[in-house]
Amino acid sequence: MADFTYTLLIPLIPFFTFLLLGLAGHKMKPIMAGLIGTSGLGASAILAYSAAISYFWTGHSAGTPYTSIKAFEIPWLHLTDKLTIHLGVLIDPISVMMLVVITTVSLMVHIYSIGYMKGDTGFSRFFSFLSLFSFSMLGLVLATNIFQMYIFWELVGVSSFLLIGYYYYEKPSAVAASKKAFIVTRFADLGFLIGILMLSFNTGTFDFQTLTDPHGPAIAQAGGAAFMGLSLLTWSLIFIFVGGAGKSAMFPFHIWLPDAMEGPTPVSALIHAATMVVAGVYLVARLFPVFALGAPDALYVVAWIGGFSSLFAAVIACTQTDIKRVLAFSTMSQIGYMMLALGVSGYGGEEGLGFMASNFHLFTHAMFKALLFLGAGAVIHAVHSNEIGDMGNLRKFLPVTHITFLIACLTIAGIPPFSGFFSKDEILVAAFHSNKLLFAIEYLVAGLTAFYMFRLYYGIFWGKNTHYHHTPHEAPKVMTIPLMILAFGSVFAGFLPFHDLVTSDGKGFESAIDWFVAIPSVLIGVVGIVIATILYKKESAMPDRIAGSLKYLHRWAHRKFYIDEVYLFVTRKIIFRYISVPIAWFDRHIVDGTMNGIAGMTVYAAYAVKGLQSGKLHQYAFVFVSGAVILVLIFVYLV
Amino acid sequence: MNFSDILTMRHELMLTLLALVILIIDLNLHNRNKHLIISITLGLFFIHTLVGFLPAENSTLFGGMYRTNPLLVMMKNILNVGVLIVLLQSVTWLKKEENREKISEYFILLFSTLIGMYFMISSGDFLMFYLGLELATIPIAALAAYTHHQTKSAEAGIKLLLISALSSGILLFGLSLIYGSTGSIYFDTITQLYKNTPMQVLAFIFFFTGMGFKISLVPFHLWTADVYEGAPINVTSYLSVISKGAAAFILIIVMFTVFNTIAPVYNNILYLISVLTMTIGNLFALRQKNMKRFLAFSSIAQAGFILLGIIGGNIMGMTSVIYFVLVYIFSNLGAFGVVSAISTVTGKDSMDDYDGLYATNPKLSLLMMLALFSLAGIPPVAGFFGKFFLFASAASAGYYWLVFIAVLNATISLYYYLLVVKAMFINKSEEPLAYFKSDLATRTGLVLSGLGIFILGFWSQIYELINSLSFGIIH
Amino acid sequence: MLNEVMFYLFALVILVFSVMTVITRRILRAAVYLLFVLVSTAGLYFMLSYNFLAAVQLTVYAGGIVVLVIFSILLTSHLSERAAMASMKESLLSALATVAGAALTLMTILRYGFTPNQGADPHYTITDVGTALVSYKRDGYALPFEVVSILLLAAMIGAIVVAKKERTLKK
Amino acid sequence: MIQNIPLSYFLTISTLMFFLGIYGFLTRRNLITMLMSVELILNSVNINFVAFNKYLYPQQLQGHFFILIIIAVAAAEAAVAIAIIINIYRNFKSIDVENVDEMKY
Amino acid sequence: MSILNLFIIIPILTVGAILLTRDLKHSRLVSAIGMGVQMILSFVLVYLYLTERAAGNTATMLFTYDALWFPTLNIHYALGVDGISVAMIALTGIVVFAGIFASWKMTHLPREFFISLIILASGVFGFFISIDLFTMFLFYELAVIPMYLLIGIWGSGPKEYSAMKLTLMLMAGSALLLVGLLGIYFFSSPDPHALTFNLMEISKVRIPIHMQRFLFPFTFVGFGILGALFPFHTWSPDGHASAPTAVSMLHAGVLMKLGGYGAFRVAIFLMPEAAHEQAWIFLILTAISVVYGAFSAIVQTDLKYINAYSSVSHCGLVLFAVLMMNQTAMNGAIVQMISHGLMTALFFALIGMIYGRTHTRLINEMGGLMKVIPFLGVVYVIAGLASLGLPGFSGFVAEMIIFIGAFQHVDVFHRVITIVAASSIVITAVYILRVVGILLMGPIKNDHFLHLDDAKWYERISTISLVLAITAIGLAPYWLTNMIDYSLAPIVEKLAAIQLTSLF
Repeated sequence: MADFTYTLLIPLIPFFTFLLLGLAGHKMKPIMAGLIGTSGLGASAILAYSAAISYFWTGHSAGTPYTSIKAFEIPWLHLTDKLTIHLGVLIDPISVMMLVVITTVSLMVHIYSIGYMKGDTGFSRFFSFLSLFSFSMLGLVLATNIFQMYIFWELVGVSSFLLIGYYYYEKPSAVAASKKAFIVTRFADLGFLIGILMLSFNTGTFDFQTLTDPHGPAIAQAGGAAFMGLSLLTWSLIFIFVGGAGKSAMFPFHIWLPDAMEGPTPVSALIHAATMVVAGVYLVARLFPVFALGAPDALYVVAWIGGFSSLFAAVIACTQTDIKRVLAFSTMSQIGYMMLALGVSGYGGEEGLGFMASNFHLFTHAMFKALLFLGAGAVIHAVHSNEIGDMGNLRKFLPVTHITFLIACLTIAGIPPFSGFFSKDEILVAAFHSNKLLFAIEYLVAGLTAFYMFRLYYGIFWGKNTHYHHTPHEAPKVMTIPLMILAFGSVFAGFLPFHDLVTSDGKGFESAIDWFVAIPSVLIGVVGIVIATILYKKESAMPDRIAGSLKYLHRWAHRKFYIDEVYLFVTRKIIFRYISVPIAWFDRHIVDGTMNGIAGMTVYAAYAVKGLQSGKLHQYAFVFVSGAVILVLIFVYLV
Repeated sequence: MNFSDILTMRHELMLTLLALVILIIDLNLHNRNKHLIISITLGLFFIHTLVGFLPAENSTLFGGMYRTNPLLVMMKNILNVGVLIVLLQSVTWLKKEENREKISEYFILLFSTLIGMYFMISSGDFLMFYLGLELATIPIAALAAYTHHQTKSAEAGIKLLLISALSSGILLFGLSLIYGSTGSIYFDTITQLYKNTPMQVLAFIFFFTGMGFKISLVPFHLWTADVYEGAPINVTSYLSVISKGAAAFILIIVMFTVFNTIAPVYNNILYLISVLTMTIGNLFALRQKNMKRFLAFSSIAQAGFILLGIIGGNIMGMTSVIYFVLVYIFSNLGAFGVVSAISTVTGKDSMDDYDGLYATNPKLSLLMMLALFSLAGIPPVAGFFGKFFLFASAASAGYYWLVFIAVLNATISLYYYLLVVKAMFINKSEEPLAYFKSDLATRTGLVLSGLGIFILGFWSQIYELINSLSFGIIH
Repeated sequence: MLNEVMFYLFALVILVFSVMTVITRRILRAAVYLLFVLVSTAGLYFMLSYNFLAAVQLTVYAGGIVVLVIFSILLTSHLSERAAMASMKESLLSALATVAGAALTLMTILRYGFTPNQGADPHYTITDVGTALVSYKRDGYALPFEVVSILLLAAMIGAIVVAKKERTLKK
Repeated sequence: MIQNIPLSYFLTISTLMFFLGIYGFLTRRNLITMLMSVELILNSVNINFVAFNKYLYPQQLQGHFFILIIIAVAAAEAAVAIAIIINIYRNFKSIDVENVDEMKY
Repeated sequence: MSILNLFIIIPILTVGAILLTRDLKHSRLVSAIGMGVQMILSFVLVYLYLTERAAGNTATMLFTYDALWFPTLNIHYALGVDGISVAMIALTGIVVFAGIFASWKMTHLPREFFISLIILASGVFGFFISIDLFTMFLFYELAVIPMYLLIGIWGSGPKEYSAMKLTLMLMAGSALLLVGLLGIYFFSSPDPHALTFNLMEISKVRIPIHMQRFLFPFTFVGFGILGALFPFHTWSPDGHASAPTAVSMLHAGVLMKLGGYGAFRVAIFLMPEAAHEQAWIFLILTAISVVYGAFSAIVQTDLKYINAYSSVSHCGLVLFAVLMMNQTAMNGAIVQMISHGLMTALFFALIGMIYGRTHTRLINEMGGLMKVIPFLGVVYVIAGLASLGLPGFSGFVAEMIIFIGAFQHVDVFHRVITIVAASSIVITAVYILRVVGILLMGPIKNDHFLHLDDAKWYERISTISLVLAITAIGLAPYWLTNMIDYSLAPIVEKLAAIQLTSLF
């Protein structure tokens, strides 16, 4: 077994670039900062690739299962006799895969950002935050235990917050969006925390290896209904999943994701498409044996939440006009796919197809979704707007962007031989074998996906001949090269032998394309594309008519089914107005009022007894004598 | 009776002599040189104070009417030190034109009350006790009425005298019943014969009433504020510090040596009176604007605290009361010293006049603050220790709720003490009292009390000394 | 028998004139009634054969204090003047307090079984009294006797201080 | 002699006199009459002392001498009181206690 | 002579030296040197402590110094530290040091200001190094009283009212406390002639249970008032709002910790049976504190009020954890004290600096400050993130230890209430982000703000020293928690030895 200790450097290099840029960035030339950040990430990426190669291939004897390796671990915080939080590096198929994904996308985004953010104030700050994010995300995937994961989970959240809001801090909408993102995910993280508390209480460990050991104590203790017919383990996993759902923008925690698009586009590409938002999927995958073996009920929840979210998001995506938002909902939809795949999967061998498919899709999705976002970024860069309405017919001006964007659209639509086809197909197969209703939903979603992506594609690159103030021009090389690299990835990633590499139990299995499922899915994708072509390739009034005929559905979908409003109602009205304001009032007037009241009473009493001191000698004498008599009465006769 | 007996009575004899010497000198001095009396008296009294510290032994004279022991001598010494400070603080005031002709009388009256207190402390029977009580009261009434041109002064005098007459009447009635039931006026006999019968409880209550007047316990306290306000400031400080301190000493002696057989009864009485005194004293102090009245009511509340030590009924209580009184003397004299310095120089004694005092007279303000903190029982000044030991002694007897009430009252008292601090340090004033420099004597007096406030707490030997002496008294 | 009659007479005089003293509105008369009370008390002392005491009572109290009081009354009030009294409410309250006090006290005192005298009742001559007064042994009263003199001196000086006119102020 | 008169008679007289004195002190508004009430009180105490001494403890003269001292003190007290009262009269032009309330509250 | 005496001597010397100075420049220099030495001393103490432990010294208290003070009452001037107090001392050293620099420009009566501040600090130091209840109480009151002057003279807004309220409420707390302490004293030994105030001695004795039942509420609430226990916390918002910067820092930063520390060191340690019996009442109160404080903070508009309520919430968590009475939770409580001390001091320092520039503390009147005062803005964000429990900062460590520790409790009540308390992390995020969003981000609302200067060097010293401490704990909590753990062990053993009788 190879020594993987050096993988520790993969997160640490970005951390040091973060410190360097954070502390000294404002004194550097911007380009310098960009180069430092990028080269740091480049180094990480190289390490990640070499780790991947040595883990999957060179250092691995074929035919044996992949095992998880603790490459490094130090105690960080001692809690109880049993529980100690460690920080370490865990190398196993999914973490290595994630390393590759994260470093790749992040490197691309870094490179791209040098062009995209050029001339922007706070350039170096941006790069330091990017480094911070990369560090956190890498730390998250390498976590050896659930608590380390939680730590980096939070850090990822805050980096996202910083990148959304702190960068564009003068833009109120960005600030609001960042706040929303943070608070909503934080709320979900509370679930995560409670889940961790319950899990660690029941199992006495944080460690993933112990937890996920199919013969280990955690799974062995699973049984027994504790509350509402579900076992404690199930409950804790459901709570943990709440955290995952928050980060991964699953319904009903998805509301922050569209708003997060206020952030710079590279950020959206990196965080809100390719890496951070899949953390929830990664979390479930990480604990998959526990889910699958210990708490199938929890997995069922995962499947349904995933399935519903994918449909829900796809419907909304069809109606959005902000290109980044369309992509955001698409992301949500795709992550729903992944969740669903996990949810329908079993443990071990062929049973674990869903698990494999989910990770596979995660991998391919990272490529093409990053590509889409970066492409969208190039478009926005060219036209200075996010609205489809402001675009059209850009294919002449932005040829490279156009081609790469088209590749990405085809990939996501699941058209063979692009990578999306392979991963999505596996998911559909897994769903087909598990739950037909979910399978049907996913079919529908596949069609919708193709439709809205091509609606977007046509809206940007075809459609009406928009008049532009400045002639849009293609992005600089530094931006287009990442596009091309990612396009390359999107095209060919599908051929990776995932079923050998990333499986639920480490053992590879045979998996072939199930044409019975694949052909209809490709067809439905094509149908979606065709409809989109008809409606949007040329400017026409048809879309509006259709929208009009679907009156309520369209309006509801356009308004994202009013989930935001519900949240607003809960936070503004109920929490703010009906909880916080009364509590603050109560505190000032009742609690504090009581304290002041006691003081006031004392002073009042002081004035009330004033008359006793009348200045009149005979009254003094009267009190004197009565006092004596009363004392006699009490102590001689009453006591 | 031989010479050594004279040494035993040195406090009383020397002070009597001192008073006579002053009288004689005064008769032979020309009117212009009357102020010389001040320095002579101060010098002599200083010597008297020093001599008081000579070692003393247990001894009984006059067939038990006079007794002395190191603890009693220590009490007298404590009073002496207090009086010395009072005298130092009165110098400026005595030198005023209007008081010129009455300087020696001031001293003689003051000293005769002090002699009365000595006798009370040393008394071994109720006759000497009563005599001492009257000797300690009647001349003070004259002192309270000392300033002629102020109606308030005369009013203070008559209020003090008449209430004192009433109270000593009631006290005497009690004494007569005590005599009737035990057949003796000697403490040593009474304590053996005193029992918990209704009549004797009644007698005790009548007796206690008189003591309550002296220490100004509620409801026998109403004279206090008026007399304190009306009397000349230095007399007030004497009344509130020395007179009350002596009364506390005597009360504790009497309670512990005479009435200890009915302790279960008097503890209940003390409990009630103590709660009343602290609370009422505080309530009245709360809204006072006149500094003298303010200090009067605060000293009433302090008297309530003193009872906490007595209620313990043990050596710890005794020690803590004496220690508390010692601390109280210094703290209260610190406060009175400042009020006196200000009122003598500027004639102002309202709390509003103190606004912004720190800006003009920082040292006075600081001393005042320390003194008030000491009265409130705030560390690190001595009052904290005094209060703590008092509360501890009450707690040692199991009176936790009483301690709680007392500490709450201490908190209330902190409120009004802080009001003065606020006036001096925080409030802004258009016309703060102008800067002035006190004369040497006043400053010495202030410094002495300041030192006492600071040192007494940390200097545990003092507490230990008192404790070792108290030990002898009870057992 | 005579003793008994004398006692009741004195008792009657004491009580009646005590009441008169506190309720009459004429101050001078009050002083005179007080004198009667004091004299009757002296009579009681005689009856109990404390002759020296009775003599002191007559000279100091009746002769000294009452005269002083009368002088001061003459100095401060007009003879025709009626003294102000407490209002009805105040009087009632005071009466309530005092009656209650008297009732409680009497009840307590009278219920108490005073130990009756077992020994002989020695007869004291004025010499015995004089000896005791200057004796410094147990049951000797030399010390109080001396201290009273200090008290009287102090009271004298006090009275002078209070009452004397101030030259300085008159200027 | 006194065999036929019980001690309690003396005690009753003195107690009544005592409370009459107190009543006078409470209801009188003239400083001098208040002083006179005090004398009544002291006198009642004296009767107590003398009765106890005679009836119960005739072996010693403790009560007897107590009374002597009380009388002396009463005289001293009266002297100072009258001096102050005269002073008050000078200041207030009245010795009515109702007026002597310059200081209050 | 123990090193601990220096913690008393240095402040006295500093005060003495300040008395000799004439003006602001000198007095602040003297104070900075004095408190700098004090801070270094506290680090030295940590170092010495760790070396002692490493050398195998297993005594509960190290560096003990014991001088008999009042022999009759067996009152000692007794000093000694264990890992817990060492940690608290280090906290105090840092906060006081930062506080001096935060008040660098104190122009009104500077000498008096620094003297009062140092007296306050020495009270706190004294409290932490004492192991004699009397000395402890003395220092406790000594620490409280300068607050009156500090707020009254140098405060702002309704300062007289706030100062009075704060002082009186805290003193009322010490009234309760005094009763408790005296009760403990008189039951500190079965032999009435061997009564003692020494914590260690008393801990070996079992105070009769009926007395514990009576005394525990007194002691606990007494300390709890200073620890902002609901419903006795109302001095906190007003007091903090009116206090000058350094005073808020010290008060929230270290003075309130006296409450938590005492509640645990005295109330629970000495009266474990009653603590077990009555814990549920106070757990409910503290859980209310935690959530209620956080909710109240949401709607406040004054920066200081927000932070004050946040302190109520955070300090509530301290008492909450203490009451859980297991090693982990108590450890968390202490880490939380230190963490909150640093964070809140940092917050108050920043608020003071911002107020000094904008002359307002109302968040609605501000906006976009990040652009004009980036340094302060960044530090504010850091403080905010630390406060809402972001990993990498101390707050996270503390909260996690508390929640995990508390959740280890066997009965359901404790676990449910832990979840209730844990929910505060979301509410905290809400109010912190609300402030950050309004205050630092968005457009600049007032042209006057465009000309603001960023932090001066002394302000940087003040804030950076705090930030460093916060991150140091956040990144490497192991040494701190280990140090505390070691000293907690005997305490927890004592608690565990008691028969558990729970209401639920």
